Amino acid sequence: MGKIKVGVYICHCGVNIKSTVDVDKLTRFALTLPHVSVAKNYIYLCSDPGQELIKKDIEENSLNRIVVASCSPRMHEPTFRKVLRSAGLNPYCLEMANIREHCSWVHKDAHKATRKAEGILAASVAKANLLEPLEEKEVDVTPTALVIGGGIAGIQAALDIADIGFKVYLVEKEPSIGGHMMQLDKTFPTLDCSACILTPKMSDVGNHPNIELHTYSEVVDVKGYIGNFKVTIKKKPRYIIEEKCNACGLCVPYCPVEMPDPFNMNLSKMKCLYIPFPQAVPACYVIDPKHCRYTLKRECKQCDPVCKELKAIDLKQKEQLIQVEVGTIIVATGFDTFDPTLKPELGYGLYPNVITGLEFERLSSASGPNLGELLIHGKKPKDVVFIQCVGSRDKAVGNEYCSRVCCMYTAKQAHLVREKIPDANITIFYMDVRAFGKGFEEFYDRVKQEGVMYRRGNVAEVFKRKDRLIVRAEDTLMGQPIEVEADLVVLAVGMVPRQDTAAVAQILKLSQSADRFFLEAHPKLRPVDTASDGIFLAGCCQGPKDIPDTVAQASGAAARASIPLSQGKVRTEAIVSYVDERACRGCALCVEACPYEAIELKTIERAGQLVQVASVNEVICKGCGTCVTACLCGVMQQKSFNDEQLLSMIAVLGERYE
Amino acid sequence: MNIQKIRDEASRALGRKDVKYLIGYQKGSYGFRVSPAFFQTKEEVERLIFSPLCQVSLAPYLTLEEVVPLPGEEKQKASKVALLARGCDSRAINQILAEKGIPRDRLFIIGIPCEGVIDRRKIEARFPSVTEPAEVREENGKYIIAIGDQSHEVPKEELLADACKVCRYPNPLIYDKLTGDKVAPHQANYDDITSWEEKPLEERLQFWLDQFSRCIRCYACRNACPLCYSTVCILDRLDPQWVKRSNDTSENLMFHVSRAFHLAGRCVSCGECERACPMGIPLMKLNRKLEKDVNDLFSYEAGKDAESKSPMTTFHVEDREDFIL
Amino acid sequence: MSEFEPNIVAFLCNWCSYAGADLTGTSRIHYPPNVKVIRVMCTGRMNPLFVVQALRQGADGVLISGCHPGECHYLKGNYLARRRFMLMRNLLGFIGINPLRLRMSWVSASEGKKFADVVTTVTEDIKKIGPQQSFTREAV
Amino acid sequence: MSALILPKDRLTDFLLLLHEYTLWAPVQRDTVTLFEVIKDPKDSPVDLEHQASLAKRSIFPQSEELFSFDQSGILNDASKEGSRENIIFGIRPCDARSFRIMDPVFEGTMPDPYYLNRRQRTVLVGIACREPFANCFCTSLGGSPFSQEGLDLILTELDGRFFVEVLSEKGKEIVEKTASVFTPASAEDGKQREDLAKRSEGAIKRKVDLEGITEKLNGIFEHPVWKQMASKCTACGICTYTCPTCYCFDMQDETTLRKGRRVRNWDSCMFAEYTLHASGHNPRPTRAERLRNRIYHKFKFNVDNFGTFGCVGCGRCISLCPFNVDLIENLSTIKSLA
Repeated sequence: MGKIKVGVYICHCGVNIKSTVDVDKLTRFALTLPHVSVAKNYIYLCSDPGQELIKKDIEENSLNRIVVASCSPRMHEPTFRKVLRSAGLNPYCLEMANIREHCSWVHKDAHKATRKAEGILAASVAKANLLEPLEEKEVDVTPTALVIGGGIAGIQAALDIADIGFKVYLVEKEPSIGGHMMQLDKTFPTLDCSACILTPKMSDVGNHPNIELHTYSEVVDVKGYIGNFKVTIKKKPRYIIEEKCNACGLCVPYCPVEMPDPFNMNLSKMKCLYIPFPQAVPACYVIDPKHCRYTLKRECKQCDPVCKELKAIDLKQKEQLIQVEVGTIIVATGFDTFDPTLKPELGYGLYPNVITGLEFERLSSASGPNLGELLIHGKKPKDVVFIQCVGSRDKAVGNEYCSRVCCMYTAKQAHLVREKIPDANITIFYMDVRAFGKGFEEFYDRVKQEGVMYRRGNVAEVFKRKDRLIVRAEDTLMGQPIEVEADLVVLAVGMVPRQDTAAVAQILKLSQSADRFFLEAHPKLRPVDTASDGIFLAGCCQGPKDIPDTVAQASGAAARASIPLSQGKVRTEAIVSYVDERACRGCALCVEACPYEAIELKTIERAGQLVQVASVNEVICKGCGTCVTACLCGVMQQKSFNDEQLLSMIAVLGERYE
Repeated sequence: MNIQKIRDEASRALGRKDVKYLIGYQKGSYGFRVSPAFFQTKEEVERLIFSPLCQVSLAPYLTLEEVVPLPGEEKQKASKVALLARGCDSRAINQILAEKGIPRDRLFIIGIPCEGVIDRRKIEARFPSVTEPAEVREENGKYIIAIGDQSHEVPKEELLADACKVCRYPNPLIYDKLTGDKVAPHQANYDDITSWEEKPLEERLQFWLDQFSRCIRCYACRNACPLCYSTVCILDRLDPQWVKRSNDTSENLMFHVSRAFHLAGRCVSCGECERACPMGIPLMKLNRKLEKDVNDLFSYEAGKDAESKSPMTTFHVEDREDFIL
Repeated sequence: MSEFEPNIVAFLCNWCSYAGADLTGTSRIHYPPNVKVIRVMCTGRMNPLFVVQALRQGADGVLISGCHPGECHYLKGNYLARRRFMLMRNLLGFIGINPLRLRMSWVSASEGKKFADVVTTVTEDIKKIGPQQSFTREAV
Repeated sequence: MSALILPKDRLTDFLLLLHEYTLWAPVQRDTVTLFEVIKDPKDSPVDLEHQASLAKRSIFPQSEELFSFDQSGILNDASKEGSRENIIFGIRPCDARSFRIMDPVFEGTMPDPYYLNRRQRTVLVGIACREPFANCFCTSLGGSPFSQEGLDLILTELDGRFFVEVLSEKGKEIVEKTASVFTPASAEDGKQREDLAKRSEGAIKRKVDLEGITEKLNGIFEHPVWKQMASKCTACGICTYTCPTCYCFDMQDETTLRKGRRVRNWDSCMFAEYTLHASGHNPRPTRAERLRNRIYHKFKFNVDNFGTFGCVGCGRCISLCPFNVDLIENLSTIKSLA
């Protein structure tokens, strides 16, 4: 590249930087730094004219290294790399000096801030002097996607990708897709029946030519990288052959074993040869191996002969491991509901007429245990109390976040009670009512009109006096303790991350945020991406959401996941490790240190000898540089972060220049 | 220590057609000196000696560029190097094998249990300016020292090398032939390290700055170390130059910290570095500190076998982190 | 003679601590201007010898910061760094360099406040122990 | 010139009287004895018993800044500065001779101000070797334990006192400045010195006949003997750095962001980097070539260029080599080659 010519560009960021850092002084300072031939400052470098300014200078002054002193590289590095590329310069000849987030925004003293900015800039220039042009490799993308989770999020995402025209593998660990939404009775604020709007989408999934559905299955291993993931799916035996079963159900009466019905929140019983719910997709029965006498003790087998024609029952079925290759992955593993026994003062589990919101949905649902009739101990409850924010906005149980759905589903459930038991006394204890969504406030108003008593107060405890439940609370508006009698107490439990979140994170190499839900790549600008290229998030696995938000995000994730699929190629990391084969000793410390198995030993000829040296797979390498530190001879290096470059920055930052 | 037994093993080794030569010891050029020697034929083996004066490790000769065939070279597949290995040497060999420094099938190891060796500085201080050939043998806790025609007795403790006083592995851990009777190992003892760490920081710093300022950067400590055998050592690199060629306290401190740190989890405490140092800098103190920590924190010891993975490329989730904010 | 202002070099991993420091900025949480940051992709890239090099170059202290255990963007970089810097810290102490000159912290992308606290603590501590001059490079 | 007596218990007074000089003397540092600048002779006792190393660094320091610079140009140039007058006290006759061997190198066609400034401003106060050390072989190189060559003053330790001989004007100045500590020497003292000198010379056991070695070297450049000699060498720099006549150096610029300095450092022909080309090619790829070069330099090139061997026979390279690479042994081997 010949002589190094550095251009330094200092951004005012309006007043964000300028108000604390003396940008003119900084510009003059820049000109004293080695190889700096141009130094300018400008009000908004990220703006079009700002970008033009840099572009023009590169072309006119044949600059070959650019230092931009502005905001965090995590913010605008891509922007300015594009500028370099458009000016015909290698985008990796850019170094950013973060004088906003790390300087002007965190320091008051203008003099000190400016001195620090000088240090930051000087270090960046020192590194820029040593930067090398890099190239991103391109790899082909397998034009298929994997969607993990068959709730509404997964269903929507799968349908969208499939409709765009790519093959989708949809993996659901339950026997049917549908997820939590299928269990709901009506949905707020429109009160349309949850199942009625969901089941058409479910059958679409079942019938879609581009969707390969794997229910009662789990993803157990994911290898590879964007465009080339190798996924292992474990298909649990359902002891009924999916292709053969026509869901006639003739076998069911012959099954002697009863078990609680998880779909009905264990409020009713069913046979251990069952179909989760009538509209299940696939429409196929399943045998619960934890209850079936044959799978447990090799006895019974009464169902087997019944299915004479179809021969759909196969009690010898084994679990299968299926390998699929996909280009992108959408994680839509959903949520668990908060376990209210963690708040014993509320009496859940102790008193049968203290139930959760989800249990209420089943009780109230026409397909539920009492076919829609709201009965407690066989009779209609007269006094019904709802308690909001159970397990949400609650430091004591480690959930600081708001679950975003409880206010509205409580309002909805209160409305349903009023509908089913017109003379019931309904009380709702709440902290704040958050009715932020479209039509939410209106619905909340309507429910209040229906004579539902909203009391702002924290519930201290739920206990029994004689044969009645007493809810004791502090009314924070009246500022006085109150007691309310109840026949039914409904706990508005919030959403928590699924208990297997950490395990899934391990398999997919995802990180979790403080609230333990999956962490998105950027809270505002990349809300459905993850830090791992090619893996996206949809629905409540990323944080609590209501149905419309979930569907919206699922479509978003589907769109994001389809981009590499339709482009057919992805660019790989450019900032990878590289080996100086002339000096590598082949000790393989780097091989041991690499988290991705991206390094292996190969044999080369050196000075007439065959020797072993390390060799880096640039597609697998993610550019962490752990191998570089492991290497004792300094022959393993990382592009854009090699020892020489980092030591040059250390030298500058350590130095006290005046 | 029966020298004849060792010579027999040596000539048997040289008798093998796959053994190229044998690395051993012979009488040195003067006084108490013993010299490393390379034996090609059975006849030469008569010169082979093994005595408490045989202090230098022979392991470094396995990785010096022109001595040993490099891995994988076809025509030299058949050629092994034989060498005498004491406990510490055998650990060094294990460590080198673990780091793929040389393939096992290039080595023929004659293991010798070791009673400990004499520190040349100590014996030359006791008998200065001895030019005529001298011999030493050990007899029940004493060294019998023959200089010319007169003979002296010195209690072993007074001349024994410090590294040997705390040697936990006097017996070879890896060998093809073992000759001689097993020796009782010493207790691990890090009192010197722990007591040093009770001294005030300032005193420690002054001590080490003084030691480092004395260093002449001859690189003998590195070159004598059986485990410093990088093709290119970062301390020699110019791009980047971690350590300038200038000899001053700062560069020397960097040199010694780097040297010690690169031996973390690798040093087999043979004491070669300290022995080689012409400036008498107590280098083993640094090595032993790291050895102790690697032992205490990661429960790892270098050179115990030829397979184990480096403690620096592995971890336990529950590793200590009380120093982290 | 004005008050001693320590010169501290910080190595932050790109995914957690650097992002955390960005958040400190975005949240306008103020902290002492004594720390200047070098960004690397992962704590695993941070060579303990950098610490000695920085101190030699005139730095009074070094801060190493990365993702919390189990949260490393590259899975295990921080676990290896934890071992490496534990040893280096002890070794420095052994030769009499105050271990407070090498600090390490876990700061996640969401812990902007914590980053400010860490910087403040480290700066205060180094103010107490004073400048490092005993083995600064001649050229500096 | 006249001879004097310096009572042993007045040695410190003698040194104290020389305070205006920078005083170099052998002092014990833990297990080793080195030449160092001593601030106060009272609290750093001089060690005349052991063979002290590194006298040469008093005139040819291992590292010296030649000049410093910044973007504006050269800031200060050490060659312009005059150093203080040096005294090297307790230097051995062989070390004193070594400067005579190095001088022509630095005088030469390109006089080296840094070396020469110091050299001219240095007084050499020697101590005769009553007892030669194990590997002393100065007599094989035309020197002797009592050689006065290159010295300004020489002390011979008789029991309880030093027999002091003034050998130059510089030496004269010194004894005049310090007259108070001396008493006149008797003929008896002189005789004792003579006896000691004979005895000491006789006590040197290690010898090598260098007659014709240079010619011999002419013919054996490619001889296999070099590889065999070098087989136990690990290519460290002990022999060269502790050698009083090795003068190889390397210059490097040490820069920071906006300033820098040019430094001259000792270099060693035993190091693999010594002749390593930027291309990666090294004309002396193995230890054999390097060891050969060292012997050729001292016993051929130096003779060809300056008419003397580049060795004074101090034996330090032998005593300090960890692997018993023995110069005397090697020279004899070379001689014995057919």
